[in-house]
Amino acid sequence: MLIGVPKETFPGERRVALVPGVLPSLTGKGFEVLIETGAGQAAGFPDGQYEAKGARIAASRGDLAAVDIVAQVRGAAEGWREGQVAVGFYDPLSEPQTIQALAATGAAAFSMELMPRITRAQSMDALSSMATIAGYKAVILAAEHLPRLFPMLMTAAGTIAPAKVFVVGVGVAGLQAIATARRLGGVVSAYDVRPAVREQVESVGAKFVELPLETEGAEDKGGYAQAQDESFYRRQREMMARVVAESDVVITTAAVPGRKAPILITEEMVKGMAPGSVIVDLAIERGGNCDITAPGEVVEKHGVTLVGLLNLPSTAPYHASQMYAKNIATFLLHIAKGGKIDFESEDEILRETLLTRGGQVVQPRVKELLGGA
Amino acid sequence: MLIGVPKETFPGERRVALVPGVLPSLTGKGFEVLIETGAGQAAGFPDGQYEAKGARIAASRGDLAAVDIVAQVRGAAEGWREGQVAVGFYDPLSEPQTIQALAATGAAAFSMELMPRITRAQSMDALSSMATIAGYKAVILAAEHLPRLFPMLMTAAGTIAPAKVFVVGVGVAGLQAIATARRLGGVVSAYDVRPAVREQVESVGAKFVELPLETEGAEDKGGYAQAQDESFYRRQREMMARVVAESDVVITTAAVPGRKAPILITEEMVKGMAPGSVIVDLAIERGGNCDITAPGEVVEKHGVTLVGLLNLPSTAPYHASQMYAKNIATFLLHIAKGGKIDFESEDEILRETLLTRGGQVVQPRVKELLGGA
Amino acid sequence: MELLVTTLTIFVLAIFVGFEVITKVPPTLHTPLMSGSNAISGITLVGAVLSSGTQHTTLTTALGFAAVVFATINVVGGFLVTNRMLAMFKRK
Amino acid sequence: MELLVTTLTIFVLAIFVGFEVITKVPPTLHTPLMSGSNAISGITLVGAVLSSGTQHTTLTTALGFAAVVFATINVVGGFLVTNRMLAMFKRK
Amino acid sequence: MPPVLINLAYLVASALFILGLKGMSHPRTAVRGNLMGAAGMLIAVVVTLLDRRIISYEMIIGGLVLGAAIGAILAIRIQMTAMPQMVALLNGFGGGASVLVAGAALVEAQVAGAGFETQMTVATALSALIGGVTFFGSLIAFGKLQDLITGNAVVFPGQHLLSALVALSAVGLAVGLVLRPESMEIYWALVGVAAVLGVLATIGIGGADMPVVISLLNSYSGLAASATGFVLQNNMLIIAGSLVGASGIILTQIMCKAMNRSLANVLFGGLGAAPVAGAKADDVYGGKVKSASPEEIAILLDSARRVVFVPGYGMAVSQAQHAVRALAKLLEDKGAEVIFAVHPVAGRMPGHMNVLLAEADVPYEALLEMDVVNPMFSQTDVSIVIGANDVVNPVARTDPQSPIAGMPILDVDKSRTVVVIKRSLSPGFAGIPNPLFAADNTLMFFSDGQKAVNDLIAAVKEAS
Amino acid sequence: MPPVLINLAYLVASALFILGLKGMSHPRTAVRGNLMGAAGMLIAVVVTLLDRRIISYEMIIGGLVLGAAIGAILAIRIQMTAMPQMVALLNGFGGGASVLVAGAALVEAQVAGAGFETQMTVATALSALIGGVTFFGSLIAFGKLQDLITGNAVVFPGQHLLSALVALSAVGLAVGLVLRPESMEIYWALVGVAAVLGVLATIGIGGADMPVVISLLNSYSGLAASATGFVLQNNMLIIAGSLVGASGIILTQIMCKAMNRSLANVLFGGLGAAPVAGAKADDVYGGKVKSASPEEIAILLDSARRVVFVPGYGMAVSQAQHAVRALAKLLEDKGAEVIFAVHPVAGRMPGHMNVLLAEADVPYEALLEMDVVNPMFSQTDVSIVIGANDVVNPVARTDPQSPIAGMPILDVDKSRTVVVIKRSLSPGFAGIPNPLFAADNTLMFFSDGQKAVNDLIAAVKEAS
Ligand SMILES: NC(=O)c1ccc[n+]([C@@H]2O[C@H](COP(=O)([O-])OP(=O)(O)OC[C@H]3O[C@@H](n4cnc5c(N)ncnc54)[C@H](OP(=O)(O)O)[C@@H]3O)[C@@H](O)[C@H]2O)c1
Ligand SMILES: NC(=O)c1ccc[n+]([C@@H]2O[C@H](COP(=O)([O-])OP(=O)(O)OC[C@H]3O[C@@H](n4cnc5c(N)ncnc54)[C@H](OP(=O)(O)O)[C@@H]3O)[C@@H](O)[C@H]2O)c1
Ligand SMILES: NC(=O)c1ccc[n+]([C@@H]2O[C@H](COP(=O)([O-])OP(=O)(O)OC[C@H]3O[C@@H](n4cnc5c(N)ncnc54)[C@H](O)[C@@H]3O)[C@@H](O)[C@H]2O)c1
Ligand SMILES: NC(=O)c1ccc[n+]([C@@H]2O[C@H](COP(=O)([O-])OP(=O)(O)OC[C@H]3O[C@@H](n4cnc5c(N)ncnc54)[C@H](O)[C@@H]3O)[C@@H](O)[C@H]2O)c1
Repeated sequence: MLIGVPKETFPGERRVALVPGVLPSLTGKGFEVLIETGAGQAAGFPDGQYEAKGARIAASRGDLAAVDIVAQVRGAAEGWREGQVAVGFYDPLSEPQTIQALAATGAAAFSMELMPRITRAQSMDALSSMATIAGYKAVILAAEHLPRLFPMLMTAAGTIAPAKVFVVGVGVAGLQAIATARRLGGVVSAYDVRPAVREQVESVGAKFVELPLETEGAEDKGGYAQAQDESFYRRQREMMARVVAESDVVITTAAVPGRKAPILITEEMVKGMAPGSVIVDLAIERGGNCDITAPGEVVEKHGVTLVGLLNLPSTAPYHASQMYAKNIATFLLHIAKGGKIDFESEDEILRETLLTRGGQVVQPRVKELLGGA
Repeated sequence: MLIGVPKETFPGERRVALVPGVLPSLTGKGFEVLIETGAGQAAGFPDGQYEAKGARIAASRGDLAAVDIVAQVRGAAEGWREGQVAVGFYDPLSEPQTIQALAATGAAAFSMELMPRITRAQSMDALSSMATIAGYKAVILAAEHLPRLFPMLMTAAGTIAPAKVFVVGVGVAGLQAIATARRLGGVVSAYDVRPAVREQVESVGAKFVELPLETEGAEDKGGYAQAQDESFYRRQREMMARVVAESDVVITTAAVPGRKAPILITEEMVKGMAPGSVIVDLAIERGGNCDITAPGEVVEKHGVTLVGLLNLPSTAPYHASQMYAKNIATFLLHIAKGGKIDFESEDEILRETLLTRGGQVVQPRVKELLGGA
Repeated sequence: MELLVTTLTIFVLAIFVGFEVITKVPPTLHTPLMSGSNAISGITLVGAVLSSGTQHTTLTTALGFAAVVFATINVVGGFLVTNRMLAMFKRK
Repeated sequence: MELLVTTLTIFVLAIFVGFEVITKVPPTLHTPLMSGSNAISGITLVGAVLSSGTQHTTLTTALGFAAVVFATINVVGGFLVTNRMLAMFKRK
Repeated sequence: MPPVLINLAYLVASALFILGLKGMSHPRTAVRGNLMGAAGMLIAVVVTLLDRRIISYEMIIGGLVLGAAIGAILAIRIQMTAMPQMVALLNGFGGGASVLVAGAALVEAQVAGAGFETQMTVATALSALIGGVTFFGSLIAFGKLQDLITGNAVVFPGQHLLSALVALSAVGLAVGLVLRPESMEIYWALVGVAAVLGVLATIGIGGADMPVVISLLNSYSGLAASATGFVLQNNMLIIAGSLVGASGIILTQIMCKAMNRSLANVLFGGLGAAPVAGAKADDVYGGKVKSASPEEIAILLDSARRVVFVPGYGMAVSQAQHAVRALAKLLEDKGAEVIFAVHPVAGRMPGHMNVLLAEADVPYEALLEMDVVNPMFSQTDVSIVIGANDVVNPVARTDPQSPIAGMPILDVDKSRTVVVIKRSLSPGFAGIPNPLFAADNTLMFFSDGQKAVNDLIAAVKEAS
Repeated sequence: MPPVLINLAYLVASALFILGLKGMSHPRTAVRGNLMGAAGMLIAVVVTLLDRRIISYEMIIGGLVLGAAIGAILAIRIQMTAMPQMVALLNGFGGGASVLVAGAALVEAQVAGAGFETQMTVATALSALIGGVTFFGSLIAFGKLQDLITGNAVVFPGQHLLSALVALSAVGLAVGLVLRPESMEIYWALVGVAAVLGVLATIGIGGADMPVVISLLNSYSGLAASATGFVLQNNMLIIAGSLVGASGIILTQIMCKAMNRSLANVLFGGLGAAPVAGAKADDVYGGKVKSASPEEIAILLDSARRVVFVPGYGMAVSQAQHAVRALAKLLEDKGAEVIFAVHPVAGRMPGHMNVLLAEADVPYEALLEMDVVNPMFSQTDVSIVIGANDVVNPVARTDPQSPIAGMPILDVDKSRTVVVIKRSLSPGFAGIPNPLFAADNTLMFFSDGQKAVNDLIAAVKEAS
C-alpha cells in the first residue's frame, strides 16, 4: 500500500506525520511511502533524509492523489477521495459537525484522538505523546515569562526564593509539567479530581493539594475524568483560590473528553495573584481553564501574564513528529496487517478509531454527539 | 544621606536599583531613600511596597535632583550635578569614551563593573549576580527555541534523545547555564581556556571538553581570562568545530574584560550544525562569540536559530533587581560608612570602582584605555 | 564437687563462645550452620566408641554398637550435607 | 596433669571468649575498654588476699599485704577511671 | 596413648569445632569452617580409638563403617529440596546416640558397682530425657516434612493437658533414677516417656513451623551431648555440646523473630500458616512464592557479574531512585556490570523513570531500551525488579485474553535469578496477577521500595 | 564457706567479667558493663574473704583500705587529659601484685615443704617475669607521659643487643627456678631481670607510640594474672586474666593497624612521628590536628540531637550530594534534627550548593541561610563540614590582614563537635590555612568527600 504524507497546511503547524526514522519499519512490511516535498522541513527533516530511508518525494500536492493512505497530523479533507484511507487528528469530539464534511468525501478516516486507552494501544496513543511535549513546553514558557527564577539559590547577593508552581489537572501533560517544573527547581503542588492521581503526583516528587471535595466517581473506566456539575466547579474554584493566589506559576490542563474544559480560574482569582505571576492554560484548545486567557496569545491582565498559546507540541516539532510518526506507523502496521485493512474486524482499536466510511460517520460516540445522525 | 532611585530609561530595561526588601538595611544606618514613582513597577515592586518600607516617592524625575546618591542600574548621566554620587553600571571598559561625558557632569561615579574580585567584595559583585541570571535564562531561551526536548524520555512512542548542550566559556554565567541545562536533562559539555575551570565544570556534573591548547597563563590574578592572540583563537575554533557540529545547543559566554569578545563560532561552523540547532550568544553585549548572531535579535541562519538577545537579566527583573539591590546596598553601606564617603580612602573596593570625580576620569585602567587622557 | 564446678565453668564458657560466634553468622548461612552444628552434636560418637569398645557386658557392647552407628550417621551425614549446601554458595 | 589440661581448656575457652567479645568493641570505646579490662586484671587481688590472710610466714604476709595494696589500687582506680571516661559518652 | 595427650587432643578438637563455627560467619570461609569441624571430629574419634580402656575394635569398626555408609548415602542421595527433613533425621540419630551412650554408661556403673555419683546420675537422667525427646521428635519432624504423616498440625482436645502430664511423669522418673540409679527399668521407662513427649511436642506443629522445631531439636541434641559429657566427665563433649546447644537456641530465636511469633506460640499455637492473597491470584501464587531476606539477596549480588535493575511505578511511589542509584554504584564498585532496563510504559507518564533516574544522577548510558536489553537477560545473573509489575508480566506473551496481551515486556524471567521488590502480591495498573512472582528463579522481597533498597545496600556492604 | 560455693561464686564473677566486657561494645551499655565488671570483682573478693584458710583479717583489711584510698584519690583527682598515664600506672600495680602473689605462693610452698609441681613452678616463673616487665615497663610509660622523663625515644648503640642478652638471662633464670624451686634467690633475681627488661622495652619508644605500649602492657598484666591463676589453681584468675590478655593483644593490633605500622616497628623502630604539612600551615596545624575514623564519628552522631551539614566546593567536586542526603535521612530517621547551612559563597558559582542539594532532593526547608543558622551552632551537637574551607575559616573574623577578612562565615566552631571531611590539609580557594582544623573540638576525616560520607553511612548503620 502506498502511504502519502502531505505537507501540513494548518497555520503554524510545524509537525509532520512520518519521520525518516520510522520508514524502515513500514517499507519492511511492504508499504511504500510518498512524501510531499518540504513536508518535514519545518520539523527538521529535509527531503534528503526521507529519500535515504527509501521514500519517494512528490514534487507537489497533486502527486499525492494516487496514494492509498494519507498520513497527516492535522486532518484536512482537501483532495480526499473514495477508497482512500486517512489517518490523523480530526478533533471529532469537540467539532463533530466538521466530521460530516469529511465523511462526505467518501474516504475512510481514522481519528487518532479516539485511540482506546488500553495497554496494547499505548504505542499508538498520540494524545499521550503530544501531551508529554505540551506539559514540558508549558513549563519552559512559564520560565520564560516569569520575572523570577525557578530554582532556589543562596548567593552572596541574597537568597532567591524558589518559584511556587501549581498544576491543575494532572493527566499526562500535567504530570510532565510537574516533573519539568521540579527539575528546574520549582516548588510544585498539584490538584486533580481523580483520586488515583494523588499517588501519581507524589511519585514525581510533588505535593498533592487536598481539597475537601467528593471525588469518588470522578474517573471513568478509560482513565479519563467525568464531567462534574457547575456547583462542583464553583466549590472547587473557591477552595483553590488561596493556592492560586500564593503561586507564582499556575499551569492548567484540566479537561473532560468531548466537553468544553471546566473554568477553574476566574478573573477574580487572577486579580488575587502577585504581579508578574504566570498562568499557562494548556486546556485552551478546549476553551481554556481560565476564563480570561486569550487563545493563541500571551496577554498581561491585572499584572499577570496569561499564556494561551495553541498547539504547543508544534513548538518542539522535531520530537513531536518523531513520537507522532511512531504512533502512526505502529497504528498502520496494526490495522493494515498483510497490506489490507479489514474494516469488518472486531478489533477494538480499529473499531474505536474508525470515524467515517463510505460517506457516513460510523464512530458510535461521534454519531451520538451528532444526535444519532 | 539621601539616596535617589530613578526609573530606568534604557530601552527595555525592567530592573530597578533598589527593591523594598533592602531598604531597612539602609534606613537603619541613617540613609533616606527617594524613589521615582513607578521605578519598580516593571520589576514587580509597586510604589506602595517601597513606602511600606520607609521610602518616599518622588512624583517626577525632577524631584530627584536634590539627592546625594543616585542609585541606578544602567547609568545615564542626565540630571547629574557636581557633588552628587552615582552608582551603577557604566560599561567603562568597552566604551571608555562615554565615560568622559559622565565625568564632565562633575559627579563622582562608581562603576559596579569594576568591583574587584576579592572575597570581601563578593556581596557587592553585581557582575556575578547578573551573570547568574543570564546563565539561567540562556538555557530557558534555548529550550524555547529548540525543536527538541532537553531530557531523555523513553516512552511508548519511542525514545527521545537528550539534547546535547555545549557551553563555551565557563565563568559565572557559564556555570549557571551548565547547571540549569543539566537540571533540564541535557547532556552537557563545556570548555574554557582557564585550566581551573575543569574541576568546576565537573563539580556541576558536566563533562569538560579537553582541547590540546596551551593554556598555562590563561588566568589573571583576578580570576579573569587573559586575552590570547588570533592564532590561538583560530586553533581553538578548529578544535571546537566537531563538538559544535554535534551539539543541539551551544551557549557561549567567553569574554575577556576590556576587550571585544573573541570570535569562537564562525559561520562555517554554524553551517556544520544540524537544522534546528540553537546558539545562545551571551557574549553578544561584548560583540558576540559567534560572528553571525545579531545583537538584540533571534534569527535563523543555515537552519540554526541564533539567539542574540541583549540584557537577559532584565527578562527576570524581579530577582535580578533583588540581587542588584543587595549588591548596591552593601556597596553603599561599605563606602559611605558613617554617612560620609571618604574619597581619599585607600580601600581597594572604593579605589577600583571610583570612575570619575571632580570632572575627571580617575580610574587608572579606564584612564589607560583612554590613552592616559 | 570441685570437679563439677570446673566442668560447669567449661560449660558456661563454651556457651559464651557459642553465643558470640553464632550471633555473627548471617541469615543466609543459618541453614548450613544448623546442619553443621548438628554434625558436631554427633560428638557423642566418642562416648559411643568407648562404650562399645570397653566390652563390660554384652548389653553395653550392644548399646555401644547401636550408639556408634547412630552417631556416625549423624556425623558423616551431617558434614557431607553441609558441604553440599555450601557448594551452592560458591561463585559460579 | 589431667587437671592441667582442664585448666588449659578453660584458658583456651576464655581466650576465645575474649577475642570474640573484644572484636565487637567499636574504636571510640577502646580507651575505656583498655582501662576497664585493666581493672579486671587486678583480679590478682584474690590471690593477694589469700597470701596475706593465711599468715604462713611473716614474709608471705608482708608480700601479701603489698600485693593487696597494689592490686586494690589497680582495681579501685581502674573501675573509677573507666566510669569517669564513660560518663563523657552519655547523651547530654 | 597417655590420658594427658588424649585430653590435649580433645582440647585441639574443641578448638577446631569453635573455629569451624566461626568460619560459618562468611560464605567465603564457610566451607573451610565445615572442614575444620570435620577435622576436629576425626581427631576426636581417632584419639578415642587409642584409649587404653578399649579392648576390642570389631564392634567399633563395624559400627563406624555401617554408620558412615548410611550417612554418606543419605547425604549424597538426598535432593537439595529435601534438606530440612534430612537435617531433622540426622539430628534424631545424634539424640538417639546420647540415650544409648548414657544407658551403656549406667549399665557399666551398675556392673562395676563402684557406687553412683549424684552428678553422674543427674546427667544420665538428662541424657535419657533430652536425647529421647530429640530422637522421637526429630523422627516426627522428618515424617511430616517427607509427607509420611500429615504435614498439618495434629491437634486434639486435651492435648496440652496430656503433654503436661507426660512431662510431669518424666520429671518424676528422672528423680527416681537419681535416687535409685541401680534400676535399669527406670532408665528405660524414662526413655519411653521422653519418646511420648517428643512425639507430642512435634505432632501439634504445622509444616511451616517445622524449621523452628528442627532448630530447637538441634539445640536439644547439643544439650544431650553435653549431658553425656557430664556423664563421661569429658570436657570435649561438654564444649561441643554446648556450642551446638547455644547455636540451636539462637537460631530458634532468630527464626521466631523473623516469623514475628514467640517460641511459645510456635510450639503451642497449633495450626499452620494463614492463607495469603485473594481469589484468582491464589491459583497463580498458591504456595509457590518464595520470599528472601536482604542478606540472602546480598549474597547473590556479591557474586553477580551482571545486574539489571527494572524500575517501575513502585520505585516512583516510594521515591527510591536515590537509593537505587546508590546500590547500583555499590555493585559497580564491586565489579559488577549494572544496567537499567527501562520499559516504555513503566510508571504512569511517558518518561516517568527517566525523570526519576536522571534526578538521581544515573548516567543516560546506563539506561537501556527494551529491545536492546531483552536479549541480554539470559546472560544476567540477577535482575532486580523494583516496583514494576505489568511491564514484567509474562502473561502478556502467553495469554491472548489478558488485558495486557500483545504488550512487549521485559524478559526478566530469562535471567538466572529475579528479585522482585514490592510491598505485597497486589497487582499493578492492569489489575492482573503476575506468574513471574511464583517462578522458580524468582525471590520476592516484600517491603517498601526505598526501605528495601536501603536494606539491600546495608546487607551488601556487610556481605563483603 | 565450702569451697564448692566459693568456686561457684568465682564462676559467677567470671561470667560477670565477660558480660562486663561485652557491655563495652556499645556506649549505651558501656557504663552498665563497667559496673558488672566491678560487681564481679566485689563478689570475688568478698567470697575470698570467707575462705577458711584465712586466719587473720587485719593485714587484708588494712591493705584493702589503703589500696582503695590511693586508687580512689588517683582516679578522682586525675585530669581527663592525663588518662593515658593513669591507666599505665594502674596497670603497673596490677603487674606488681602478680609478682608479689606468686612470690608469696612460692615461699608458702617452700615452707609447707610439700614438694613442687612443675606446672606450678612454671607458672610462678611466668608470673615473676611477666609481672615484673609489666610493673617496670608501666612505670617508665607513666614517667614518659607525665613528662617525668623525656617523652622522646631513648636510643643508644647496642640497645637491641643488650635487650636480647637480658631476655636470654631471664629465660635462663626461669628455667633455673623451675629446676630449683626451693631457691628464693633465683625468684628475686628473675624479678630483677624482668625489671631491667621492662625498662629497656619501654624506654626506646617515643611518646606518640606510648598508647600501643600501654595496651601491650595491659595484655601482659592480664597474662600475669592468668599465670598467677595457674599458680593458685584458680579458674577465675585464669579466665579474667585471659580476657584481659586477649583484649590487650587485640587493641594493640588494631592500634598498630590504624598507625599503619607493624608491632615490631613500634617496639623496635625508635623515633617519634614524622612531621606533617608545609611551611606556614605548620604553625597553624603543627601537632594539633586530630583525625577520626568513621566509627568514632558514627558514635558521636548516634547520640546527637542536632546535626548541621556545611557543604562546600569539595562536596561538589566529589559529587557527594546524594550520599550526603542519604546520611541526613538516616540521621533524621534516628531522631536527630538535621540542618544544611548554606554559605552564600560556598562552591564556585552563586547557588552552587542549591543546585546540587536540589538534585539530591534535599527539601528546601532543610536549607538555612547563614544569618539564620549561625545562632544555632552553639546548640548543635555535631557540625559536619564537607569539603568546605574558606566559608568556615575563623580567620575571617580574627585577622584583618587575611584575604578573607570581613567575609561573614559560618560559625561551626561554636558547635560541640566539628567533623571536617576533606582530603588533606590543603587550603581552599583563598589559599590560606584554616585554624578550625586544629581546634580542640574538631575531628578531621581525611578522605574523598563521597567516599567519606558513604563510610559514615555504613558506620552509623553499624553503630545502632
Ligand atoms: N508510562 C505511562 O505512560 C503509563 C501511563 C498510564 C498507565 N500506564 C500503565 O502503568 C503500568 C506501568 O507498569 P509498572 O510495572 O511500572 O507498574 P505497575 O504494573 O503499576 O506496578 C507497580 C507495582 O509497584 C508496587 N508498588 C507500589 N508502591 C510501592 C512502594 N512504595 N514500594 C514498593 N513497591 C510499590 C505495587 O505493588 P505493591 O502494592 O505490592 O507494592 C505494584 O504492583 C502499565 O500497566 C502501563 O500500561 C503507564
Ligand atoms: N560561590 C561563588 O559564587 C564563588 C565564586 C568564586 C569563588 N568563590 C570562593 O570559593 C570559596 C568557597 O568556599 P568553600 O568553603 O565552598 O570551598 P573552598 O574554600 O574552596 O574549599 C574547598 C575544600 O574542599 C576540599 N575538597 C576538594 N575536593 C574534594 C573532594 N573530592 N573530597 C573532599 N574534599 C574536597 C578541598 O580540600 P582538600 O583538597 O584537602 O580535599 C578544599 O579545601 C570561597 O573562598 C569563595 O569566595 C565562590
Ligand atoms: N492505560 C493507558 O494506556 C493510558 C494511556 C495514556 C493515559 N492514560 C491515563 O489517562 C488519564 C487521562 O489522561 P489525559 O492527560 O489524556 O487526560 P485529559 O487531557 O483528558 O485531562 C487532563 C486531566 O484533567 C483532569 N481534570 C478534569 N477535570 C478536572 C477538574 N475539574 N479539576 C482538576 N482536574 C480535572 C483529569 O482528571 C485529567 O487528569 C491519565 O491518568 C493517564 O494516566 C492511560
Ligand atoms: N573571588 C571572587 O570573589 C569571584 C567572584 C566572582 C567571580 N569569580 C571568578 O571570576 C571568573 C570569571 O568570571 P566571569 O564569569 O565574570 O568571566 P567573564 O564574563 O569575563 O568571562 C567568561 C568566561 O569566558 C572564558 N573565556 C575567555 N576567553 C575564552 C576562550 N577563548 N575560550 C573559552 N573561554 C574563554 C573566561 O575564562 C571566563 O571563564 C570565574 O571563574 C569566577 O569564579 C571570582
